[in-house]
Amino acid sequence: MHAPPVENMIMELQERIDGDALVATVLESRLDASSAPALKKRMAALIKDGHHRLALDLSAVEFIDSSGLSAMVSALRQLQGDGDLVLIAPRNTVLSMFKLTRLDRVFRIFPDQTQALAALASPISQCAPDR
Amino acid sequence: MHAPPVENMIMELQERIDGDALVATVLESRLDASSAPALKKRMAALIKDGHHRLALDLSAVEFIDSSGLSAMVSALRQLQGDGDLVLIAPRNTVLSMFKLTRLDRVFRIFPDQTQALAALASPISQCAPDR
Amino acid sequence: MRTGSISLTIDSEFQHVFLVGIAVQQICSWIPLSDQSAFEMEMAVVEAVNNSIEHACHNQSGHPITTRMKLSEDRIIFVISDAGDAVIGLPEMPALDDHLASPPERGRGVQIMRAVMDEVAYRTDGTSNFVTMVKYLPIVRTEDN
Amino acid sequence: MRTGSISLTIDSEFQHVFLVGIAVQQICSWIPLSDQSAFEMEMAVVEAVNNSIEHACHNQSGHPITTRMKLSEDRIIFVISDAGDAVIGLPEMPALDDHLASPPERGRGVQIMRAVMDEVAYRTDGTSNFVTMVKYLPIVRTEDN
Ligand SMILES: Nc1ncnc2c1ncn2[C@@H]1O[C@H](COP(=O)(O)OP(=O)(O)O)[C@@H](O)[C@H]1O
Ligand SMILES: Nc1ncnc2c1ncn2[C@@H]1O[C@H](COP(=O)(O)OP(=O)(O)O)[C@@H](O)[C@H]1O
Repeated sequence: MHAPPVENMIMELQERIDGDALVATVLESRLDASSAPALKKRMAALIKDGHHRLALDLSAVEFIDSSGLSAMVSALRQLQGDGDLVLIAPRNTVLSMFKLTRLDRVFRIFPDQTQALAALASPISQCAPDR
Repeated sequence: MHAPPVENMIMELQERIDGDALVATVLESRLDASSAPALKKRMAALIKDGHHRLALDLSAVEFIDSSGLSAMVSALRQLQGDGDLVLIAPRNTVLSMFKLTRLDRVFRIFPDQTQALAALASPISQCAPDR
Repeated sequence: MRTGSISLTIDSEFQHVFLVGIAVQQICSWIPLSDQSAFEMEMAVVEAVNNSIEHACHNQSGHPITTRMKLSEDRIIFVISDAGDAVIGLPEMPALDDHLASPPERGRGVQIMRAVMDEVAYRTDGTSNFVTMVKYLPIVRTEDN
Repeated sequence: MRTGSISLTIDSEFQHVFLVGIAVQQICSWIPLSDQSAFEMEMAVVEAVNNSIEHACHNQSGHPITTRMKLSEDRIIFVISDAGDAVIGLPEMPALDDHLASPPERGRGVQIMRAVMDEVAYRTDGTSNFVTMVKYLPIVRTEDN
């Protein structure tokens, strides 16, 4: 069900199943045009494999560009409302780019994995939580 | 007796008289080929004006190159053994360049202004303290 | 503060862009700009360089992309240049709140550049294309003696 | 680790050299090198660039000095180039303990370069002169799965 480990190495993503949900931690410090395509591809494979409740831990990400943002939007679009992709613990600088592009209104963003998993476990609502 | 203040501004040196000694604190974070000539010139003027017991506080210096080292050697040479120039609180990286060039055996280096002033107050010996 | 200029040149491949980003970010931090502002400068420059690679050089390697960075007392000027295909101009700032229901996958680069910079302009001289971005600095007066 | 190349070009004036230094230091820190090693790389590059300005360009502005930096898995290669006057070679490592009684004012730049780098070489092709400095990196193996 999982893609070969080499995929993971290229983008340095750590994956963990928790009940219904999959938590993926980005270990790469830069989500940019050279690393984002691998993230996008991996997320697409995971969703295709039936993982529809996803949490992406961004705590290690120091830099993101629009192709990094784009990889996440791509995954969300692929879900077509059937499931959710939530984000965990972006740094303030990274979070500021979600705000600037209004993507903070598109993604639900949580301070830690526990809260993200709780939100994914409850029936998915279309409205974002207070931020 | 002092050079015009504009000199100080260019190289960002803060000067303070303490008894017989003059403590000059380098406020510039880089002692390199673009800032060292001003330091060298100012030290030369101070020595010419009769300041022969000098302490240079390097605690704010983050980067030094060989022209920075050269400015200090120049001052020491100008003293010709009549007086001393001691150094205060270089960072580890900066200190490592004194060691690499063996200038740690040429200059007496102290962790703080108090110890530097005490050393300058006592009769000047030719041997460096234990480091 | 110190003034000066530097040009950062990479080949037109995404793998090199992080080196420009890191250099820009650290030079901005040194000025000093805040972490947030230095991050924003890095973002804008990385977006502009990515666009040169993608839209002017069509993801073909072998073309130099230069980021010229000029620090003066009151501003930082970045000029990103390539010798690739020219366009008439960059898109204007989009209406940010459109598409919240179905966000587009792309098209956020120029938006970020325009949001974090004080000026963004595009021009071409027939040979090279230039994206000029300017960030104004707060003027810090040193105490009068 | 990421690999890549960047060229850092300044005009032949001391006022711009700090921009090269800051960029080199931060890229080295990012690799990551230790603070001490990143400082040493910055020192060596700054010394080499200063020497190009002073000895090859005779302190005349208007000549580009380029520092090419190439990161690969096992080394960093720095090539500092100028189109100024050539010499036959750089001085060898001096005997460090000479002159302690009466230390010379100058002549520590090449000594620092040779001390902190694993390789230092000088060559000229008649048009440009190149100082190549190489730092070996400890090879970090990622865990085998
Ligand atoms: N340097 C450039 N050269 C040519 N076209 C550009 C350049 N920068 C931007 N563009 C044009 O502007 C559009 C918007 O760019 P951007 O906001 O970065 O989004 P994206 O690159 O995702 O399309 C691009 O699709 C392209 O048509
Ligand atoms: N890039 C260069 N081009 C020409 N000569 C050089 C270059 N680098 C060094 N040299 C020569 O090597 C000598 C030693 O250089 P260095 O150790 O940096 O000390 P300094 O620059 O203080 O003399 C210089 O005086 C110069 O003659």
